[in-house]
Amino acid sequence: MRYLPLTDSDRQAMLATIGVTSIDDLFVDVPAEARLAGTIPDLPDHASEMAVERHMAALARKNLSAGEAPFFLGAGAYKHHVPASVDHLIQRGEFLTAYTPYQPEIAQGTLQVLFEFQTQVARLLGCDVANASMYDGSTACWEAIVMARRITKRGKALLSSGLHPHYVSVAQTMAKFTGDDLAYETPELDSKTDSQKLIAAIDKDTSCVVVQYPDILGRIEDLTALADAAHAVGALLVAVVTEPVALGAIKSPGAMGADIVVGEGQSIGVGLQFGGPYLGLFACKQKYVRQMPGRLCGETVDAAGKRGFVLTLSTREQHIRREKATSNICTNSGLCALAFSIHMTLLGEKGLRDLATLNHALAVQAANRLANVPGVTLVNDAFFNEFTLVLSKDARDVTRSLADKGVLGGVSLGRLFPHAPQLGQGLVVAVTETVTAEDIEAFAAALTEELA
Amino acid sequence: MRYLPLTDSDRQAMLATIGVTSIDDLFVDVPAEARLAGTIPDLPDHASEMAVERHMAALARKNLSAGEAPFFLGAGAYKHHVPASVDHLIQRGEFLTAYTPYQPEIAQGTLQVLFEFQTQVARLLGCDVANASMYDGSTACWEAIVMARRITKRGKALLSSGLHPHYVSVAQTMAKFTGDDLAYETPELDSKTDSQKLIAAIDKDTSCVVVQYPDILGRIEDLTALADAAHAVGALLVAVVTEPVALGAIKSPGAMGADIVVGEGQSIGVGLQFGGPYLGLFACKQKYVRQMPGRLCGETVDAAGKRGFVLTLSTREQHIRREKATSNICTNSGLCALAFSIHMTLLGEKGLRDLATLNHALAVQAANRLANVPGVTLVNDAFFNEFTLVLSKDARDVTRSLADKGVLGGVSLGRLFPHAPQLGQGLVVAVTETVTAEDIEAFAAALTEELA
Amino acid sequence: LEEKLIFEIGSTDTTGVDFAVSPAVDSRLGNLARTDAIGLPGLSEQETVRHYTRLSRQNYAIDLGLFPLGSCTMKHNPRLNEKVARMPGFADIHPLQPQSTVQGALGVINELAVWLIKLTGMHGVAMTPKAGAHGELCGLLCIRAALEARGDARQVVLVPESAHGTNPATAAFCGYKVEDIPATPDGRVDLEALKARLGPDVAAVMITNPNTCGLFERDMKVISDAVHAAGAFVYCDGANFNAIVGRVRPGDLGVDAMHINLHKTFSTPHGGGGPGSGPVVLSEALAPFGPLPYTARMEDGSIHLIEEENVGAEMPQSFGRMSAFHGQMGMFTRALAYILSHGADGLRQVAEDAVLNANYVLRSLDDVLDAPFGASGPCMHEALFSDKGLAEGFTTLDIAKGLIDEGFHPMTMYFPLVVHGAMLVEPTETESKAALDQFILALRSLAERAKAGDEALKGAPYHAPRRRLDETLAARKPVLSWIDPDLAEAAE
Amino acid sequence: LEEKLIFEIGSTDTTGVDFAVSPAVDSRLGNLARTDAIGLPGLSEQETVRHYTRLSRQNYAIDLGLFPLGSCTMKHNPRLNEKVARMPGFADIHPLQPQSTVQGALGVINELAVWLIKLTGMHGVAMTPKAGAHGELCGLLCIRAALEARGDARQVVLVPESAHGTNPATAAFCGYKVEDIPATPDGRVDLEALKARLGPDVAAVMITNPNTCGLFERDMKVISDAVHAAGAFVYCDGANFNAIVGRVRPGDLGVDAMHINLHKTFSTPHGGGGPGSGPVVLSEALAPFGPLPYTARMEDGSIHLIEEENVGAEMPQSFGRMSAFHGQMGMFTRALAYILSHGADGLRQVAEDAVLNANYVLRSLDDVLDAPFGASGPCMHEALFSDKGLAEGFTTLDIAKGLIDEGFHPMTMYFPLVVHGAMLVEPTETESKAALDQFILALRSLAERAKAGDEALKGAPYHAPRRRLDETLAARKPVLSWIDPDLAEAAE
Repeated sequence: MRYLPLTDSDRQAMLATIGVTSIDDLFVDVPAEARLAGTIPDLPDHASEMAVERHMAALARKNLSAGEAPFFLGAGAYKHHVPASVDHLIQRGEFLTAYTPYQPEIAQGTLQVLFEFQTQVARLLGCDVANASMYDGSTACWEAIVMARRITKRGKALLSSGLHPHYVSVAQTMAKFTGDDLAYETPELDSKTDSQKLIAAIDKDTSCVVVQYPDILGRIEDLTALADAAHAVGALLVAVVTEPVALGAIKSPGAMGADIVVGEGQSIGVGLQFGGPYLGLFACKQKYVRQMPGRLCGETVDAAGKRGFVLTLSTREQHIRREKATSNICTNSGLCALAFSIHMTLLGEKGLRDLATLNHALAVQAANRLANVPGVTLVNDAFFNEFTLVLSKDARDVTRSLADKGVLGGVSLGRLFPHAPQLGQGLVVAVTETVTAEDIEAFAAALTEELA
Repeated sequence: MRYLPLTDSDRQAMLATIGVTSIDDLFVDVPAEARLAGTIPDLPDHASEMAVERHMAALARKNLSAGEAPFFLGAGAYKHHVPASVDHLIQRGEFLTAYTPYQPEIAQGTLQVLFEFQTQVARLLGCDVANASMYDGSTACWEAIVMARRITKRGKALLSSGLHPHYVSVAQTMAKFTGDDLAYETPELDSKTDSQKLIAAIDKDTSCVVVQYPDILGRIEDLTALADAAHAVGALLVAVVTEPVALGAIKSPGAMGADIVVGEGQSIGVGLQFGGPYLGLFACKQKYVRQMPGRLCGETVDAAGKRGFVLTLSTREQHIRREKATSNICTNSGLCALAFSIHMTLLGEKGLRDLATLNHALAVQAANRLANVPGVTLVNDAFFNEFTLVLSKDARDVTRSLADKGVLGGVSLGRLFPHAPQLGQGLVVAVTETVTAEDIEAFAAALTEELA
Repeated sequence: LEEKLIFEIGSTDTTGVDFAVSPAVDSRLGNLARTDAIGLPGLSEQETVRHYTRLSRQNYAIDLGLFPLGSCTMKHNPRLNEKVARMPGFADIHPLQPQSTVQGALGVINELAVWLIKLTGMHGVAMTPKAGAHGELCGLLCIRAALEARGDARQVVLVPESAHGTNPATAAFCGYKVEDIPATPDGRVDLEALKARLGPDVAAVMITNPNTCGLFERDMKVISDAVHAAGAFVYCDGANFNAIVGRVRPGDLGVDAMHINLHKTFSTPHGGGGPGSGPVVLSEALAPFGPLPYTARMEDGSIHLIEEENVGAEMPQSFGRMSAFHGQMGMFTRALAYILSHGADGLRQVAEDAVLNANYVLRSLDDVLDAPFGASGPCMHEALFSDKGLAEGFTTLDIAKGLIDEGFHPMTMYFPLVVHGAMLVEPTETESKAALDQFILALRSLAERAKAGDEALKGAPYHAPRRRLDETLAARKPVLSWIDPDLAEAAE
Repeated sequence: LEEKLIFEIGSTDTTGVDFAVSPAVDSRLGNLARTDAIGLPGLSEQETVRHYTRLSRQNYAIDLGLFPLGSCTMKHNPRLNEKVARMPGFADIHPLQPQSTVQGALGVINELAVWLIKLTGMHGVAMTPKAGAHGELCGLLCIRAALEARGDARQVVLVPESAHGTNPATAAFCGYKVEDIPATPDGRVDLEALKARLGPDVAAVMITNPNTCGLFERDMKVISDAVHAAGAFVYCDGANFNAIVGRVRPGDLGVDAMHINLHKTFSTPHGGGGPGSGPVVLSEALAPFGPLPYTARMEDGSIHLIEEENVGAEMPQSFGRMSAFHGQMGMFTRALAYILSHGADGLRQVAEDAVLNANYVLRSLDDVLDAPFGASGPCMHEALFSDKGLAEGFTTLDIAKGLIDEGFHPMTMYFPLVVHGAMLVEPTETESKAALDQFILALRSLAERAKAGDEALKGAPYHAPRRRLDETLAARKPVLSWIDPDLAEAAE
């Protein structure tokens, strides 16, 4: 029990100070029938660090890690190379083992990082302000819909068919209970998006249009017309970015008129981690800041006049407003935000642009190569680092067969849209800087074999 | 070139300040014929972090790491479980990227650690004082022989046949040039050591007797008689400990009369690392402290009267004494000493004793089991966590065959003593807390097959 | 101790990262190539390391000393857990890989789920909630789904006064009407008031046990029975599970749903405010309604992931997905390593030592600080004091800031709301007696100074990276992102 | 900022480590079981983490700021290298594993060796030396072996005044007679004096180039030719290789042996004083005499380790083993990662930027600080100043301690010995112009204060964990290990 410093003699001395004779005396308020006499059965006792490490390592070895195979999965989570210094710095005990910065005098490290993070995110997304992070992209997306309802006092949201289906699911789950009206259809395997349909559907009951950019099929298009159409009737445009690296190469949603931009920040600084913890990005126009959910860090001065940072606008938050809060969120993704901010600082604008350029170039090479495989058709016209193929076979089966051959070859639309058989031959392929020419060849070869 | 922060415009501005027009102007003192016009041919240009990491990972995968196989190697380097917190703490930038503490006001972290390390080492080895570490056990051993020469003004050292043959080699290499007279013979495969022979050989020309404990065959014995015999003629006893964990279970050399105790500290806190960096331990009696080589940290006070620590007795060292220094050593193994000290602090006396007890118990189990394999004889009577077997075949061939079967089954005496064919069937087997019952069975089974 | 902002020291031309040269291709970006300046400064790797290393040194953290923030359970974060979470087999796998390639990851989720179920005596567990408040949402969604399944449209959630602020916020966020239940003078839920309010419109009671006054709700089983009798469900806020783990199973007390803050009880690091992880254990009545995705161990030992595709057969009543993927995997690996390290015996010891440490603090200071519920029985894992008896004009805030100068993080201030000037001290089980004695000495001296009216205390902290910060200014004129002063000036 | 010693806070009963229960066996310890108290205090993991975290914060380090310690080359230590060194395939292999199981490790040694040979234009390299001074030993042993091989028993090593202290210490340790060679007024080796002293008794000249005055030895090739003509060898101290890597190959200058401090030029971290690593590149004349073990790539691509067993066939003239195993493997992996990251182009840039930064410092300060060799040509990677012109009673030490208060590590003081009150400033190539400008400003202000006789400077540092420490007391009454005050008192 290496984490418990009390010795038995300490315990005896402390019980004496308290004025009781045994530890059981401290649990007298527990109803007798609920007091457990001994350890819970069928559970093992404590183990050495070595034994635990070996147990966990044995489990880890049962997984095929992304670094061990040609790897082409995306669809909301991307494998990028994270510099070693990022992980080194986030493991500094002063960052790793700090709490929410409730005492700003001794939390300036975390607070300044959050202030820098907010600024980086706002600039990247093309917005005025950003918050100090949310759980992940999907929950940030739902919070944006709720925020649009608060701002517009309208309950109908139009979800683009290009929105990640899991994000749609999260919103639908929540809406079932809150009564929000969500319009959504599954996408079509077409190089054109549903923007025209969305524009046609916008009316005066619309709180917001939610559109993903690049979308679930990797398609990109100018959002200006959509923003204009929404604004024309007092609705908001909510843009969702699941691959922020894209914004090193393509226009920001904010610049195209989006009112709220949310996203998944995992791509920058945060590893794949089987889905979490990830990093919800949340940014908006200045005028909506007091309707924004989540923590905010702001600049101020201390009693000696020095610049300092504090959590602010907390009158929006649950610990002040209880049931009137803008959301129930308490925890953020502070450590992931730190990782994002460090990685972004290492990149800088130049590095981000280089990274985005490299991603795009490799994706174009891969798309060209894979489109040449017999039985494969490329859906996309425009894309960043992700595109959709239509195969001559069910793509879900293909991904499983490829995995057996040691190739992690994209995400099948069958996995993402199990109830849309018309999408079953679709395969979403992501290509980042971690993909080599050999990886592309290996994928193409395996796919050729699979579709033969 | 991510580690180089100067931009081209910085470079131009700086050249202007200096008053030259090009970087070449700063290399004018290099003879023209030695100036390289461009990059050195046949060497690659810079590479991304990802590319370098992949290259190194590919090399790493070509090795069979100790954790991947039943593992029984020792003979001067031991596999012990090092708690994760040790590596975390030594990676604190303030420890990792500091220099030798020449400016004590801003190096109290390193200095206090060294003071604590010195105390821990002295107590463990049973001596009054220890230095702040040496390169490794073998060089510490040689420095002890030289120190004994300085103290006794005699040039003849008796090396026990139980001394690690590589330590003997290092001493012989150096002695070739310094003219020291080293008496040494290869060991015999016997449960008895050569102590009686050594005692008989001690005379008034003897500077020191050098004995390893536990010795290269894993044997342990009381050193008191040897110490008494040496002291009787004014010679010193130098004890060498290559497995410091042993001293959690068996008497310290200091307590048995050794004047200088040196050792290899790798076992505690420092990984195997294919042989380095390791950690030379060096301790002695108080009266010899001014003859001790290497750095020393001592307690003092600052101008405000606070306790503090400084490097001290530097008048023994090369940067003050130049050719009159006690040794030419400049660098120590500071970071390894830190790792040792942290691991020792985590263990504490209780943990060290538990660890030693567990090592011994598993070693006894393994020895009993392996001695039952047909064709195997156990040499040792007494031992700690390492013992020697005599096989019915050449042990060097056996270790290679075992490796092909995925068992790293000890160190053959043929590898250690290539010119002593009479030892060719000897196998030194180390058993630490990392060995499981399954490992022992796997080893026994493979050995049974091999010797069948 | 002033560290400039990256925007003040970096430049958009500088980078700390190298990339291979991009192959030349025909762009497929359409007409969307980004042409505006983004304004993201870069630093070399050296400068980056320095910036964040220096910033880190302006933080207090559990690695530096006692962090007695009540209700937050700031215990030691073992480094083994960090190492385990970084094994490539866990850190470098994609949530949508074919299941055959992630059996170890699904195994971790399943193994942790089994521990949580057995430790709480419940029937099932929803692993996807991303934090405690997200877990509350999950629990209420299960309750709502269960009620709807029986055609029952109850609209009210009862929340005691002393609840965490997230409880009413969550209920409101789900569209419930929230009503408060008062506390008794001894710091517990007013059982009679609760019983009186129960009725056919009440969907659930959200209760915190051990509660935020640091006390165990003696009547918990009675409450649960009454709630169930009224056709409602019991949600338990599990933030304080640390006090009872291994000694009491919430399932034995009639709880229907409880979130477990893995970052509290099971020591996943707080990281300056997150990420958290809030799995929700569920009673037999609620388990069928839990969220997707879900793991299930098959008879052949393989572990299946239940998603939209196969939910029909496996879990038809699931209320659906509440986050994109499987939850906080990086926290699961850490928590499982922590749980396995302690084992059943060690976790029981955790609760005992946590409660022992808190009572030791309470009884070592109740002569100088008012303990409003000092007579209500032993406290659980936190000790509650009030500002009663401090000199005129001296507040809990002064004592908190004074603790900073003594080298400690302050306790939780002004919470729970039911106590005036509350100071909630949670030492946790990973503090040694020596550390507690030092802390007690410091807090005693501050209490004495505040009682004696030592004016110097009102200026504290003096020995921190910053003096007291002007929070009013920050809120009145919010500056939430960096504005280049040159541009700002030009704009004026 | 006082942290007690582990001996004051720990207890021998406390441990931060758990072990499986030992199986019961019959002891084989003979009569040697340890019965005395060892006196090793333990701490729980939490307390251990805190102790060392807090201690670390009393250190200055390259991660915190500029560290311009001349001749020490304190450059950025990339974290990639730390990650690489910890790959189990490198960190967790035993030096005596069968060679078939360590081909990757031998590959690292071989690949690094090839880089070192090509970068220096030499013929071979001895990889085992554990540090720079150990490398010097290695070089002299090679020279001695080569001389003995031709039956030549020369006894003298010539060392310039400005050499590192290790040079004469090494020569003396090997049994040589050491003689000094003076420097010229412009800070270089006195060529005529050297030539005059050469003769049949001289085994070697040990020379540092770039030298410790920060200058390149213009006559290096002439010196080498003269030394060779006299039948002796040229040993070059490679501590300053950082200044010329990629631009000049020592082999082209006639050097026979040179150690390379991997922890300087190739950035392996210094770790508070070590470990270092000092491979020695060797000319064709010396290479056959290098130490064991040795790696060689075979025609089939496999890499063989040459040890005592096979040395006869492969390298019969080797002088033998100088450390137990293969050298500092943990440093080789880091250095190789560093070298590959830079590549041939990047390493050349390293030298250029290092020299540029040093000259920038020199020329930005030579108006306020005396630069004794300012007229001797550009400096290489370090700038040398002296205390000439400071006010009466003000010294280099005062300026150094003043730098601490300005947030910098001081430069090297009082070295080289040939300059009075020397201040040797080595910024390295990993510092930005902004960082240099800040440093220059600070040093300028200190120089001005020291010239103006600002008495406050003599008390510096004021803002460090400690004020100036009493080194005389430490040396006069050495306290080298902790003595329990209770025991000490009882003994009195």
